[in-house]
Amino acid sequence: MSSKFGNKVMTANEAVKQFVAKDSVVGIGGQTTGRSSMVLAHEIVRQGISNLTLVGCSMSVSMDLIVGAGLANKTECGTGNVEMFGTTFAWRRAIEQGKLVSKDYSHLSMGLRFLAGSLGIPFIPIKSMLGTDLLEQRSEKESKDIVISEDPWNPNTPVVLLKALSPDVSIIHAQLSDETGNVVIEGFTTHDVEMAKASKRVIISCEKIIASDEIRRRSDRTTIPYLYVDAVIEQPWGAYPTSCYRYYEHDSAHFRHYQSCAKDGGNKYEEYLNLYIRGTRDFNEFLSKASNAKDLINLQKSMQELV
Amino acid sequence: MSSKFGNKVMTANEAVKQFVAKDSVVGIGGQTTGRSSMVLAHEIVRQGISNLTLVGCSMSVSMDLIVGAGLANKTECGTGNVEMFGTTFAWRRAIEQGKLVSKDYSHLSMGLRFLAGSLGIPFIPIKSMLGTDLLEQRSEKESKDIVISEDPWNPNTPVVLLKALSPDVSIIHAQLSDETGNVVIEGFTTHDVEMAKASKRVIISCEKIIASDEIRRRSDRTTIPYLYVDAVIEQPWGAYPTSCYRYYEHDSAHFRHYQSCAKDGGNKYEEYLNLYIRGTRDFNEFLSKASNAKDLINLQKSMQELV
Amino acid sequence: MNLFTLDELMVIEASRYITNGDVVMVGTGLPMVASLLALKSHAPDMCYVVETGPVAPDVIPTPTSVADARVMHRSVTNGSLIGALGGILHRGLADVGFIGGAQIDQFANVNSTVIGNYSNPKVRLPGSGGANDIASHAKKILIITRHELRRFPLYCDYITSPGYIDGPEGRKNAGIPVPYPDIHVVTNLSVMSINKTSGKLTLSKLMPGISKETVLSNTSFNPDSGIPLQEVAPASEQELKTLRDEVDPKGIYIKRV
Amino acid sequence: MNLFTLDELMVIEASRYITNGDVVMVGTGLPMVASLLALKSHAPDMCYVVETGPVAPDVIPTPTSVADARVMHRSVTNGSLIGALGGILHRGLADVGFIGGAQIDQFANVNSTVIGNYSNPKVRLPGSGGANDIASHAKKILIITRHELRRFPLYCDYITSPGYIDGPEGRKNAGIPVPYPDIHVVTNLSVMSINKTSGKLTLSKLMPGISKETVLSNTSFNPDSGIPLQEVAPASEQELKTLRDEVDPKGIYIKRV
Repeated sequence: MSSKFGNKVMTANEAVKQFVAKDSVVGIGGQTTGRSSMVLAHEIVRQGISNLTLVGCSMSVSMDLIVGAGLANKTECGTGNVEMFGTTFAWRRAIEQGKLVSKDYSHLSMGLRFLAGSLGIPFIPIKSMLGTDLLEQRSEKESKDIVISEDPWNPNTPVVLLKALSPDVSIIHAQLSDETGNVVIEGFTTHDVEMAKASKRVIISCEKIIASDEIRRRSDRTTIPYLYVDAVIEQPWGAYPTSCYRYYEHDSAHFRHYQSCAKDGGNKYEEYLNLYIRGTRDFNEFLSKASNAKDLINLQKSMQELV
Repeated sequence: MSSKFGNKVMTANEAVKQFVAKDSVVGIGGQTTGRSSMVLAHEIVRQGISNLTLVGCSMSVSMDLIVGAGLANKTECGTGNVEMFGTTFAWRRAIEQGKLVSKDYSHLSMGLRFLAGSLGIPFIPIKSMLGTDLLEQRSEKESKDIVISEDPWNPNTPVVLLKALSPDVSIIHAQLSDETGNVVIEGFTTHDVEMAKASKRVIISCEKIIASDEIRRRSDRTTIPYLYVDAVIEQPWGAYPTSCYRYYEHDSAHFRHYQSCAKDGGNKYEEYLNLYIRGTRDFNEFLSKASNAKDLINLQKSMQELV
Repeated sequence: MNLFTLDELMVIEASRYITNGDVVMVGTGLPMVASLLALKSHAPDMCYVVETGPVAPDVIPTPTSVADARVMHRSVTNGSLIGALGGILHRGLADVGFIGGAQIDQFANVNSTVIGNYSNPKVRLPGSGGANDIASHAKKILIITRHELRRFPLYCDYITSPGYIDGPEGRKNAGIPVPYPDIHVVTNLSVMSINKTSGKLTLSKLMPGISKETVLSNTSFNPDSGIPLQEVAPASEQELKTLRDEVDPKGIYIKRV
Repeated sequence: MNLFTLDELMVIEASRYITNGDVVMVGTGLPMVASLLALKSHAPDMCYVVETGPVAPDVIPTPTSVADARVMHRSVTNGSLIGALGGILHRGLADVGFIGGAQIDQFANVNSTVIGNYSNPKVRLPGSGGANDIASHAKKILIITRHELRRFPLYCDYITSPGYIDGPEGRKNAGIPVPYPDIHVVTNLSVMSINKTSGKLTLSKLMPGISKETVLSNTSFNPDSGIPLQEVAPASEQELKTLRDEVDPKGIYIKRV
């Protein structure tokens, strides 16, 4: 991270080029149908940055795309899930085919690993996962980030110790940021704040860049202070087809389209990647291929009715 | 805590009677000159509830009054401190005279003990206090809430384990609350949110009770949700003579008066307690003895110039 | 008598296990439907908690996920995952938690991770999500699922979320903070509940018109304790109306008759 | 040459150890004055962090405590103690931290807890506060204090905040995350800095007009390394003006000439 009050605004292309290296551990923000940084996930696919480990809680299509493009060889998460729209099919297939190592945790376990990272403490205890195969039946290929220990104040009482997790870089979508990286996430934050603070680098995509003066006038809204942030990308609709609270609903039609390609895999999935990502210059071009003004306005209207 | 959406509004007298028992561990909110729940500290003194253990981070006059009145036999904190106005003299004298056991921690240690309590995890590691007498030279009368252990992922690397701390009841002053106990703390929160969530009972004093509808319309402001709160006391100026961000500045004159009584101790201190607390029916009567409309308005004006 | 499907009665029956004032950890899908039904009928002071963070929202029907703005509507806070799963659930404040999974075994252990071998899976499932946390820390665990033989094996291929593990003291021996929770599995054929003496799921109610034999032939283990069985109370007019008009008006989760 | 007191030069000199862009953990008192001076002169992009929570405020002179609204003015967040001392300091992001205390010994260990015996104190002091955390985790530690014999004993009665403990490897052996920090003690007589070879405080600068003998006679240990000593650069007009007009205009912390 950078401690400087500098202007960190750049394009997604520049940010990914500068901060996402081959072999990185990449933190994935958002959950299921909400507030995933699709613009940054697309850019990772576009640049073909490989051998990634993707970490998060409930990882959605942003993770699935990177896995589907063959760029990840490990995930650590609680679930791959798009709820109403099914599981994350590229991820599922990669695991079933032995192409991806999945380190399985409960959601709180992942959340606490990030919390520990954000506080600079080496590990953190939890009382979840006890008695289950989340502790017993773990992949042999993985590093051992879980230890079963004893509560020093309650002898013979087992407690699970989780190793802190500090991603090399996290990609997070937010509603607002100023150009130095003071970030405002509105609505649920899931694990994003702790993950950002735990990360060595943070790239923020946001709907809108606001003046630092606006941050300072209403500082109770700031969820991630600039200290943790390295790059700020202004990308309206940057979470599409997932939703962005107060801005737009998720796009069910595009979700279903993606899911049908991901479920089928093979050529159909490659066509999706080629048409929408590899074949587009940037996220705006993707948006114009994937949707149209009328439908986007409807997604905005639909959100306005809910907040 | 109560999980019900009931109306929890009551007087300070009722709340302390109902929720602060003899021998309790009492969590003290606020820091130094800011946002201490003086109304609730006064009421504990007025009701003479004894054998208390007071816990917090930087504990100020709210703690000092309870110690000075002879009602506490133990404190656990980072410091007793009123900064510009000196130390907490009644506390200092009680320790020097062997009447009070002080368990000394660093501030972050106390904060993390509350955090652990708030998450229901039995302990939490920290890398502070290593190599110092905060670990070595501890009182023999105290329970052992610190263990020096080893980082399982870095053999031979020492790490301090802190036992979670869950006060029996915490007293916290806030700007706003609805009647069910959805609390809005404005400005710095210090350890108050984690301590509240760790506590078995929480009493909130606040400047103003607002409608639940207002909480729900701007829920990004809520710092403590109602689940953790048992009683809500509306007491304007309830933090006086400490400050309440956006409402009023601390009162230097009354601070100096209190500190001179506390420093002298003996009769002069007893007179303070008798005049302002034991001899008053409630906090409003204290306010009318301790200040006047003109000075209070000036403290409000002074704050308005700062926010 | 009101006309209703067993799918409808399944969620209605599940909602009856929620008491007013309960703090309820809810994910998405049928648990959301059952919780909303309780909230909008007999448990108006229920506290609906979503793992993404929101606490006590006035949920707008019908959310499609835990990230949906409909579960943030007029919440008292929108919070964080650690606030919800840590500060409320792990902290011991959750009265009820819903989980789901592909397999539920005789001890009410749940598998939502893998069919087949973990290292060489036949079908990879989504994984725990918050389910393991909920099953470890909620005082009462509710499971809603369609009653099919493959869903009720003797043993799970993989235990994602703990039931009673291997017997009445299984959770206690493993060090799980809530050693003896109530567990109810509500299906379209029956209700099975944990018998705390055996640590096993035991048939307690049958859905109207369903025979014990039908349940047993769709269950790999034997949940029959031999005691006489109640019938699940039929859906009341109010329950049906609330479910159909207020909770799932578009029939997204429960198909109409 | 500008007229200034050594008390003024003491905070001015301390401010010079702050580099633009540094994240600085600041309490109250003289450290606040030195930090504000740096912020308002050569380090406008310094990030001022207060242990109560506030990050990067436009501090209004002159705050009286870490709870003062003046340290929350136009901050980027007002945060929490855990956010500041945990998420920034313990996380390893603090470049500079200020601490203070009643005793500073030859290894730069600091005592702010007790004079005399811990269990039977002669004078009880306020305690660590955030000082132990700051001394354990900041990359550079600054101490501002008046130079009096009783403040510089050979050994502290009680070590509240770690210097180099007992020698060059003292911190490393104890497991402190920052094993070899810079430490500077700025007084009205001199600057003493940690010599990383000996792990001891060593005299590096003298205040204008102060002799080495004056320093040595006010210090219980011997900080003299025998190398020639620089003189602390005098206060510039700009530094004095900023200190007097913008940082402490009412002379609350530093008395006027």
